[in-house]
Amino acid sequence: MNLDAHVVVRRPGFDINVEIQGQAGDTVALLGPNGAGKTTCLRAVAGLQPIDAGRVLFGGIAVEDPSQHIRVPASLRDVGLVFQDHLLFPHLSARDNVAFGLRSRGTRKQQARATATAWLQRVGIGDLADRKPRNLSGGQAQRVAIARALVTNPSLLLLDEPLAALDAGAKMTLRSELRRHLEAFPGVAVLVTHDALDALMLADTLVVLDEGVVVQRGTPEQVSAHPRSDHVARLVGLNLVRGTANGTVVTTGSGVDVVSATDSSGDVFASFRPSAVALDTHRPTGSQRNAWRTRITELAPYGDVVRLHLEGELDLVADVTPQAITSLALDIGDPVWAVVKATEISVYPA
Amino acid sequence: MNLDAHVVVRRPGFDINVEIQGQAGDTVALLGPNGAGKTTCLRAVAGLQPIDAGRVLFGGIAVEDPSQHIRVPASLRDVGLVFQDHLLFPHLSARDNVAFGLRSRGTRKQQARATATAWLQRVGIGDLADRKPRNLSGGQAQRVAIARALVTNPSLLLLDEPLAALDAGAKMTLRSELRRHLEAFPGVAVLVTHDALDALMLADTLVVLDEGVVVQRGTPEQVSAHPRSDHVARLVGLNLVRGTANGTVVTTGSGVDVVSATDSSGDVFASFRPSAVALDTHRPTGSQRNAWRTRITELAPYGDVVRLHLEGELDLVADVTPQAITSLALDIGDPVWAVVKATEISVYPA
Amino acid sequence: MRLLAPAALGLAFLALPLIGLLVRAPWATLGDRLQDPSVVQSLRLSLVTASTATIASLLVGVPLAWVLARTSFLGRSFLRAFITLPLVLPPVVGGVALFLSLGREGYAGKVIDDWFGITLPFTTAAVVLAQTFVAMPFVVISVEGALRATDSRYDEAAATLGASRWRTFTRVTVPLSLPGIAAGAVLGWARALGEFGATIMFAGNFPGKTQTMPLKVFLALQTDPDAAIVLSLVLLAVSITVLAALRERWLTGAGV
Amino acid sequence: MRLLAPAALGLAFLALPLIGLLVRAPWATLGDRLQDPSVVQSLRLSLVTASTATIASLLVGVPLAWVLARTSFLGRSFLRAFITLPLVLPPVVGGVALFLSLGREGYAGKVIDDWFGITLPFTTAAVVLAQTFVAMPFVVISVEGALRATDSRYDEAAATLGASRWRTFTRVTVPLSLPGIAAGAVLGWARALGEFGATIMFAGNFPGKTQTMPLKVFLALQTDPDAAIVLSLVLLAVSITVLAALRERWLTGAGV
Amino acid sequence: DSSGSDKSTLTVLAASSLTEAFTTLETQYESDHPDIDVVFSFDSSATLAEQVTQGAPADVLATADEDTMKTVTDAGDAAGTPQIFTTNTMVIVTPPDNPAGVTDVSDLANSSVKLSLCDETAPCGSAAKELLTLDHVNATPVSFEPDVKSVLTKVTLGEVDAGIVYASDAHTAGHDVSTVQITNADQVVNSYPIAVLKDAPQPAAAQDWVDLVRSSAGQKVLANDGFGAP
Ligand SMILES: Nc1ncnc2c1ncn2[C@@H]1O[C@H](COP(=O)(O)OP(=O)(O)OP(=O)(O)O)[C@@H](O)[C@H]1O
Ligand SMILES: Nc1ncnc2c1ncn2[C@@H]1O[C@H](COP(=O)(O)OP(=O)(O)OP(=O)(O)O)[C@@H](O)[C@H]1O
Ligand SMILES: [Mg+2]
Ligand SMILES: [Mg+2]
Repeated sequence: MNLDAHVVVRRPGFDINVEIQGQAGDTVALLGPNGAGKTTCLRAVAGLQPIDAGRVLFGGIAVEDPSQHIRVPASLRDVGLVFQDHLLFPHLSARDNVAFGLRSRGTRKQQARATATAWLQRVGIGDLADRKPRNLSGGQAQRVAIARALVTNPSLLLLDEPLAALDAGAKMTLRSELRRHLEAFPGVAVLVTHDALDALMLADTLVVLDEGVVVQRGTPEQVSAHPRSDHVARLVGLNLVRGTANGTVVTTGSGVDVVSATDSSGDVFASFRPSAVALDTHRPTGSQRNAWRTRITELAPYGDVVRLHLEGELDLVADVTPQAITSLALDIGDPVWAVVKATEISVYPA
Repeated sequence: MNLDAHVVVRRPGFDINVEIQGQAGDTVALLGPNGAGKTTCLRAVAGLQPIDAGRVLFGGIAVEDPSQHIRVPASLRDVGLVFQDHLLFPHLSARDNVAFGLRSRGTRKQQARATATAWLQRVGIGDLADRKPRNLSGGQAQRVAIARALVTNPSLLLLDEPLAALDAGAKMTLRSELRRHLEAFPGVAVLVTHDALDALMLADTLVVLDEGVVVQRGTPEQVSAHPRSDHVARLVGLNLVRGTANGTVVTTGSGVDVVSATDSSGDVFASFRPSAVALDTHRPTGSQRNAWRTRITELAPYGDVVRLHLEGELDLVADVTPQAITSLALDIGDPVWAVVKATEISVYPA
Repeated sequence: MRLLAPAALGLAFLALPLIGLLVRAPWATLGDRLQDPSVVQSLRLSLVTASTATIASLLVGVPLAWVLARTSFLGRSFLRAFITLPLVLPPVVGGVALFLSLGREGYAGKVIDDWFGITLPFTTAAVVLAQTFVAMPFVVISVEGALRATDSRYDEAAATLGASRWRTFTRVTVPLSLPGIAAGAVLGWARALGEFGATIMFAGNFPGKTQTMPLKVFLALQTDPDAAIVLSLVLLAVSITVLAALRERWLTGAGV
Repeated sequence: MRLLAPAALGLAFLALPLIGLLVRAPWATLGDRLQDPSVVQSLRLSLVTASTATIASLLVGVPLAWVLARTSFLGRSFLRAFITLPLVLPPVVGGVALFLSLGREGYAGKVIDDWFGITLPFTTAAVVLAQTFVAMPFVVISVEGALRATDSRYDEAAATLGASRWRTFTRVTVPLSLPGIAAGAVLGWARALGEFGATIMFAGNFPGKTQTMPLKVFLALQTDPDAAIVLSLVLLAVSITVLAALRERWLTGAGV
Repeated sequence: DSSGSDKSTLTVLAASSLTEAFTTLETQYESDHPDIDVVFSFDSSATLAEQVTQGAPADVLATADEDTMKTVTDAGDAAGTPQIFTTNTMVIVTPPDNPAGVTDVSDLANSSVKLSLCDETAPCGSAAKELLTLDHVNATPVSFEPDVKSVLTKVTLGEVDAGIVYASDAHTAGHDVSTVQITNADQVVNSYPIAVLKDAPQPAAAQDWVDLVRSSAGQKVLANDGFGAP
């Protein structure tokens, strides 16, 4: 079943106006900063939020179209929705929460409870099946919510930050579990996440929202290689600047030059990896290099490297070796030159 | 004000028994898998969850001690708590939610609302001050919750996954904001998080829980260099195996050998970075190397590299260059040899 | 303290008159009363009719409350106010109103008589009808309050799981507002048990058939006020026993 | 449909008798009644006393409901059942009970008389007391139901923000259960407005001082049933107007 | 219990002041008519009249005044003309210790005497008013009660100092009240009519009941309860 949704919802101050398409079997990741309208889109597709304009087609058939006064109620849309705040039924045990959708769709009680128990096992909390939600931890509740949405095999899956409350291990396991499920899944899944890894590992298409509109759309590779918004750049861990190109020089709005190795012109983005940033306490002399005056605002070990946030002519994230920090005796608040080779800078039209 | 808490809470199936100490000015990060007991500890310290044994001292004075029947109610403990599910008052605007604590502590209405507005601005949602919580997005609600807990300057801050619902940018900004706040903060902060960066950037001490007990305790550097649980290893992005050392060889429970460059003996952990893992389709011949037979279960681009999950003789995470994937023509499901130099393996007693 | 003081005051105010009754009651005669088969008969009739009326009120009242709480239409607030009218109506006039509608000569009663050959007034069914008429508003209004106080987002969650409105209602909405429904049922039951004016008018005062305890108390009051007090206390004792036993079970059974 | 059908049935059942009254009412005389100053006087007295009784019931009843809903102690379920007793007590016996406690000869009334020189019976205050006695249980029980249905974790959140129990109660608990409190207030008000038996016993029937509308209706019923119906309808009309205007504002004002 | 299937039922609607007298007569009637079970519904006369016009399945109606009976005869629901079977006169009752020292009807004019009267809409009220006018007493009560039992209860509880009630009520109350006779009481007599109803299921048995009540045996029982001769 394909999904073709054009969601228009008027909010005080701004409108949400988003098109989401997905072919049968696709997983679409909906990315964007807080308040961009991701949850609203999911709710509209699920039938919980009436749209003011646009339309929602499931498999080519309109389930909602204000211009024709069509509005199929949520209970008939055959969707599975993981709510951002779970919304587990407080009066039902974990098992009965999961079995609820099956029972609603006519499965016998015994069968429904058995399937529910199996799903709870799949998400790693088989032993908590009899617990009421208020006796579950945050992450345990989220797993129940995931199981509850998946168990009915709906033709459309809507997942609102389904892994946010999980611990690192569970996140990995459930991400794999989800991927396996989504690969075999004949419908369309729409996944909202703030975690790059979720999006990159699970999605076929990324749709990036900001303030209610789509600012970028593409495959994970395209989007992560050429982010077109700060949000995505931060998500995939790249530094992003926007400016006007003139040959190899990109000039930002505040007049700072970024030199790349390739020619371009007009409005462009320039991006580079944090690990491409080197630091120096004195202005470097090599002419082929970018060097910006900054100050360290954050500094913390991160895996093999030390991650720094720099503010100044440009605001950057830099990953350097612990040795570099030690030898330069750097600490938070220190001024520092951020140095990037021109060949590390990737420039593409805005 | 120092914190010295020994929390014992009996739960069906297992007991939570955790000691948390913090000197004035410290930030303690509480880590651990879902259901480990992190939220329970915070609730106990805040006075929302009666402890069955142990005691809680604030600045050396018992606020709870079942053996002496002491139990100071939550409202008199002067704590600030960010709930895992926010718990914003649904009938109050964002501003009034934030002002609530100030008003409770006697601030005048005008003053309280002004301070609240300022705090909402600090967390980036100054324009949403008049909104009711149900009209806020998940991330916006979380920011209100953070502002609400911080605004009263409590002598003890308890933060339960305060950044989980935030987008990448807001996470960065608020992490810095929090760090600045915590640095100037005279009390003790206890932070629960599933995000390594939060813990590493904000905390002075990490306390790692599992099934209700402390499994590791130390500075961020110690813990991230020598993780003693799968959870922490995954969190800080290391591969971890446990086994018995005999000279340079560590033998795991399932009989797989891990060879390091240093001698040790007895029960040990061995850890290595994902980027230290190289892949090969044939068994490598060099004698100094570790080589394990595995299968690829996950594969996704991640920043500069491609991240793979491998399962087999050992379960590993590997980060390799996209070129390596292309040249070996690897895909999910393919068998592959995971190769790690002995010098990359760090061994320390369990 | 600021909460306990008014609570204590309220309790004292309710307790004072009841203590007055207890003090005055001629306890010596209590044994005789309890042996009197006509007292037992009235008590049984009261319990049966009040419980039937409560069940009837719940069956139609809870859906009505749901309509008020969860749908929105023009005139809803008027409808809600309309539902409270039986509370305001002096019960005797309520009895007259029941005659005018469901009596032998009433516009609906005539139809029922013609079609089914049933005349309602002066029967045990009439007692139940009169009690339902006065008790249902309590059920509707307090259940509506409870429904409004519960989070309607759980209804949304149920809808996305494919639950029909009916299933959502029975499996989610009702269980979540069970404390409120229980409160409504208690109010309705107690009101039905104490119902006097509409019953004596519409159902008459026939022992064994329509003479509930309050009617018996009324009758006793004519001749022997002390007996009336004892009978009232018997009614109170039975009521308190039933409610104390029942209520906690419901409430704790809800498990929310 | 499965929800709407019983709701419609319930509504029909409530509407039938009221329609009966409307049909029977001698509308021609309505104008005269409304001009009758004694009717206006009774109506005003009814509204004032019922509203006062409702406020009094809320002031002490809501804290009492809080105690029942949020604290736990031995005998709580007994206490709750006890609070419903004034509903079960035949109102006339309720009036007697008020005499026995707060009357001139009552055990508490004597004390009040000795200390303050106040005798309560046959005063407007007695009307309010009688109405409060019958209305408060509605407030307590339905508010308790609403309190139980609201999430007590918000109380916890308030506590961590340093709010005292009182502040938590007034700023969090009460606003969150406002629909239930409103429902309780409506029930209490309507019950107080319709109160007859306890009032006539404890406060007597004196025009302008204690003669509320239900008393006027009851007296009219003795001689002129049609007049009684018209007066009842006047009472109903006033009640429906007040409730329809008030209730929606409260409910939507809560904004939860 | 007594409503065995082989017995037929005689339904008597009676003013509540007749409760004791009629219940006493029931025994006698049932021993005379072993096949009949007498069932009473006692209530205020106005309620009973309304019930009869609404088709209550009853055989006999006895009210405490002629006006309410008239509404029934006017509606054509009585068989034949109602018969007056007893009367009642008014007396003053006070609490047993007579705290206000009421010894004569003229004492009721004293504003320190708390007085309770029936409302004019009730038969006892109109009678009391007539009597007070006759005796030139200008009394202001604290309350106008809807029925005589309300007056009596307030007196027995000591909440008022005096009340005007029927002699039969004073008799029923016994030692809970002291009685003071009223001047000219015999001038204002309240008559109790009784009638067989038009739709009576048991017209013959009903007539027997009426006859019993009006018989000397019946009158004796009524007199025992403080009622007067018709
Ligand atoms: N019921 C509502 N009424 C008015 N505005 C709303 C309502 N719900 C959400 N909003 C606003 O609409 C915008 C989009 O909200 P939405 O919940 O869709 O954001 P989101 O992308 O899911 O954000 P997050 O990542 O924080 O969950 C936000 O600015 C929010 O404040
Ligand atoms: N009220 C309760 N009654 C019984 N068990 C509970 C209750 N609340 C939590 N638990 C259990 O106690 C354990 C600890 O829960 P807690 O909420 O402290 O976990 P957590 O470490 O915060 O996990 P998460 O990361 O998922 O939030 C869990 O196994 C949970 O199921
Ligand atoms: Mg959202
Ligand atoms: Mg938790």
